[in-house]
Amino acid sequence: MTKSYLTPLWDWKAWLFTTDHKRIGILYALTITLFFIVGAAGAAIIRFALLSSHASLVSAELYNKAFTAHGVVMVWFFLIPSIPATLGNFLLPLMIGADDLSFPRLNLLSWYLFIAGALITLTALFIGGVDTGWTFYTPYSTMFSNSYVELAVTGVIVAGFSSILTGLNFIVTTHMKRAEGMTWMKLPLFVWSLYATSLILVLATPVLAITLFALIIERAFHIGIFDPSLGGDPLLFQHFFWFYSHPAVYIMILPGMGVVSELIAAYARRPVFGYKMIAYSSMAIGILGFFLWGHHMFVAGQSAYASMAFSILSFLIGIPSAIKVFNWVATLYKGEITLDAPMLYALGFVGLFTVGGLTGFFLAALAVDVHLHDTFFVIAHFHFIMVGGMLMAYLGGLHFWWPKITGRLYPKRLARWAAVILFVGFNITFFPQFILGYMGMPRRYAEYPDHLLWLNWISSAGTLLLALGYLLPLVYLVRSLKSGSPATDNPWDARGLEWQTTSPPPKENFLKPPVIPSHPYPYDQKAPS
Amino acid sequence: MKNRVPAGLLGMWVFLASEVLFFSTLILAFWVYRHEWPVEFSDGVRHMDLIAGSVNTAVLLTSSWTMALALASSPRWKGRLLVLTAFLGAVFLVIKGSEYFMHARDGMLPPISWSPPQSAPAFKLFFILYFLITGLHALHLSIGIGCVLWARLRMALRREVSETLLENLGLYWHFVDIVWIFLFPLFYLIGGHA
Amino acid sequence: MEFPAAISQTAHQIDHVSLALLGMSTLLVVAVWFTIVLFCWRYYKGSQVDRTNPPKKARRLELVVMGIIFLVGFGIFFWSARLFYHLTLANRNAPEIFIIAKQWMWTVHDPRYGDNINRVIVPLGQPVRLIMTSEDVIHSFYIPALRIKQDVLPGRYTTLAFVPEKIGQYEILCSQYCGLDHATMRATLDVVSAEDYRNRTASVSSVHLGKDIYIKHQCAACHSGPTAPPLTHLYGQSVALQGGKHVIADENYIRRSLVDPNREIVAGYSAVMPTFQGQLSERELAALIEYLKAGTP
Amino acid sequence: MNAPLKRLTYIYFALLGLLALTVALSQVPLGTFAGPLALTIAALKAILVARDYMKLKTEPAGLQVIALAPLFWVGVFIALVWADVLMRGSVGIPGK
Repeated sequence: MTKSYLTPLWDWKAWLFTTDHKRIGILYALTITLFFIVGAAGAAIIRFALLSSHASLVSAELYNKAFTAHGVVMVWFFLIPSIPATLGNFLLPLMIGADDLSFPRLNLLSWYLFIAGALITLTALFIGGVDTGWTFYTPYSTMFSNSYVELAVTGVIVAGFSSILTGLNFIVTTHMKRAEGMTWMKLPLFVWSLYATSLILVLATPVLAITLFALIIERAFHIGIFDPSLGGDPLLFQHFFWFYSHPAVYIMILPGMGVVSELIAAYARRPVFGYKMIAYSSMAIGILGFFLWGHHMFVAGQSAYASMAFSILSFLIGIPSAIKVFNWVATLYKGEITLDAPMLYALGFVGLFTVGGLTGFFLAALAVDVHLHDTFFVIAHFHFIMVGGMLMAYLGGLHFWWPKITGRLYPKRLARWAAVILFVGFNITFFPQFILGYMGMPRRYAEYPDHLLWLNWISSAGTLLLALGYLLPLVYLVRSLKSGSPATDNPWDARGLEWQTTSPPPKENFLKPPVIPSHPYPYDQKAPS
Repeated sequence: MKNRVPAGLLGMWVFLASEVLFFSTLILAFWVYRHEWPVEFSDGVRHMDLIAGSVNTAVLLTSSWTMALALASSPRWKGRLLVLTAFLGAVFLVIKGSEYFMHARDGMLPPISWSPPQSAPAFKLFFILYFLITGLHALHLSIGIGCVLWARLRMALRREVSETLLENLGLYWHFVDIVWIFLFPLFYLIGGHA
Repeated sequence: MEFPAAISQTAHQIDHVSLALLGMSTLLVVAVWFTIVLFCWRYYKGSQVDRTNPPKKARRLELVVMGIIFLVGFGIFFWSARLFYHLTLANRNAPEIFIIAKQWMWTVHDPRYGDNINRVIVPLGQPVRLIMTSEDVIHSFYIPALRIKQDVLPGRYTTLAFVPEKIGQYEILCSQYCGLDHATMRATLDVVSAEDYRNRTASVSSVHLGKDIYIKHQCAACHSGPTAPPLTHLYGQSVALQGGKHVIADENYIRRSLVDPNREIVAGYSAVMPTFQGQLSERELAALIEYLKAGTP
Repeated sequence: MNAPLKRLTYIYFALLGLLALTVALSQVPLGTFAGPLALTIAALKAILVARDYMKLKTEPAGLQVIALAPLFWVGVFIALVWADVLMRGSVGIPGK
């Protein structure tokens, strides 16, 4: 038997100084799980606080700090690195038949930068917290907040450099390290989506970094870059912030779309329907996603004409998204479907993403957004994309590739139950928030009008089920490491190159060169033996 | 492309793409504010030392030339031209530093020394952006100088210095030059004429 | 639990767009979910169905579906954009009420009827325009019953215009996070009959206060002579600036001219006016603007 | 000096010439044209440096695309921010 990349397993030096993309992927997975728990704790405080309409359970101060912590940690230290840095790191070289990324040491540096950034920000959150919201709007964040804004923002900047380096690494790897015969039109759709994601990481993150740097300077020295009383323009901060943060939404969802394309093909046992359309639509989302940021500013005092331009551009992003949903559903047609946990997550993704995407139309529609902006409708909308979409895809992908990563099988029945529980819990938690928003409950409200109490209770109750949906996989996946039955090289009879090597793969990924199929997703052919 | 371009070179270009967005954001901010405060920003431009700025631009252009020459020369000249390039970079920093010093002396270095000839907030904004942007540019240049000298040192110690590494040094150096090519008219020329 | 009443034409219209969107979304969501369930059931592994010749692509069907979605989307864009434009432009000349936001309260200043805290009184069936600014951070003035909101920024005015059509008291919320007590920064919109509105006792008239400020700061010393442009009937006029540009003398222009006089210099004059930034409060600025709008100086 | 080195030197002279031109032009009252002109000259200089010193001219098309792609993003970034900044207040209503 060949030595897997996991040996030696318990040598900490072999982990902390590794340049193996698979080990780095695992490092990311462990750390973001930790940060997810921190972020979830923030969410728990929020939902607990909102059981009362008069801030009688949690003080307004703690509440403000809780939603800021929740946002900052979840966005920058969970969602952004989630799929790209874990599954992406692990799978990208395997999927294109390479031995590693183009720059393995840079990859390790990315992880250290990420950890450094996370530690800095978490320090800020734990020594006193930040109360600005994750958006850090000026002049509140620069001239008025008495919390640890500089420190938190510094961590975000450092983590941003990690993002840029990861994106750079992925782009170069996709260009340079494809195995002989692995042409662009044979790339798995997950690789396409990672490429589009990397484009955003490389081109949007520097804008955030410099904007937040300017924010630190303004705050530390009380000199106006964005403060209107000193000649600055707070709307410029918002433009710059959203030039990053809107595309960042696609950093979070695009890799999820890639994972789902893999899962649906594997469990419908069919080549992906409309492969090219899905690939191109990923690129279209990656590029077009940059040009809609202004829909976060319809009521911010932005020019009405600019708002109209941003509105129509926002409607346009619906087209590539709809193309994806259309092709995913069409892939099921005449397939041979099994509903294992990964497939349940994938279908859950498609269903919830559809809801999340369509409610995006409400917010892109100018006059309607004037009513819904900054209400819980927005919260519900992006949680349908981020949690219902991204997180579902992440869990689905984690289950699907679990045998490849760990060499163990997960308990199938339990996993199906967990997926269903997560789906139900998610809807109970977040669907009422659409109604809350339309009824006029603003976001970031520690107290709210009494007549909104019931819906908030339903939402808070849903989180219990949601939490169970997260805890179950955490428990049984960890248990499977010891007690799960050993996995074969290709337990799902899947077709990606990663399934041609051993489970878990050897350090150099492939001991003999993988067989490149004649077309992507050859589920209509037998797997090469 | 896969077989014609080394991975390192592609990596550098992707990195520079990121840098382009980085500096564009700053320049865009400066440009928007100069639109909103034309009077104060013109005033700011008039407080710049046009001669120092022009000489500095020439110095940096010369350094780009010597860098390009170094990459195209025989090994014997390569080392010397690299040192010359780094030296020109250092000259730029010295001139820039003396300009900073003059501004500090004249009370136009917010927030450390601020007793300006005119008190409008936007005038201060001009100088904040000036120090922020040129400071970040100088930081980039310093990193460039450090890397060039490091490569030269390795050559002197007869360690391996790959062709790609030198090419990348060149790309980075020229990029920093291009950034300055745009900063120069923004801070020293446009609006400076009364 | 009840939906907030819609108390204006535009509020109803916004509800209509939302309903159309809801209808379209429901249709599509049901279509997608139904198709997923149908396919999963019909093509479940082991079921005896025809699986021969599965199509690889369906460009034409895809184009048709995308085309429909695009057209419907564009229709909704157009509908909502028109409504937005109307919302923005309508009632541009309506009588104004100044709103000055501050952590965490709303000062309401009706030029004809004096000041209030956290209470905006407006007449039924008549257009009203709110001119808003903030003394500290960004706030947002949100009236769910009217389905409208607008961010309130420091350093400049933003506006919100509407015609309330139902008597009653309605909630006003701050919807842009503004610090500790953001959630309690609420006010009441009091829609009263036109008669009740007129019968309110006027406190100190704003024009009066503005005049006092005008005299106290000796504005006339320059503005009635050759050194500075005359201010009589300035409001609403097009002003020619140095450099050939023109601006409409709206509230923001007058405000800018007071706090930052060198920014836009009237053609034919030189930059000699001192700034009044920090010397006049937002309340005083509003009063001065009212005085200039009355057209007398 | 061999041909490639000569070419690099000609480019250098061209750059210095453009520098002299832009400094000279800044002393002439050109009004609103001063800004666009100075930036055009800067762009010309940047093109020369990128094309010859950074050797973009001889790189494969794929790399040229990647090298120039960010300019597209910058262009849209600038255009859309200006769409707001220039048009603010243009409907004659404060804040719209």
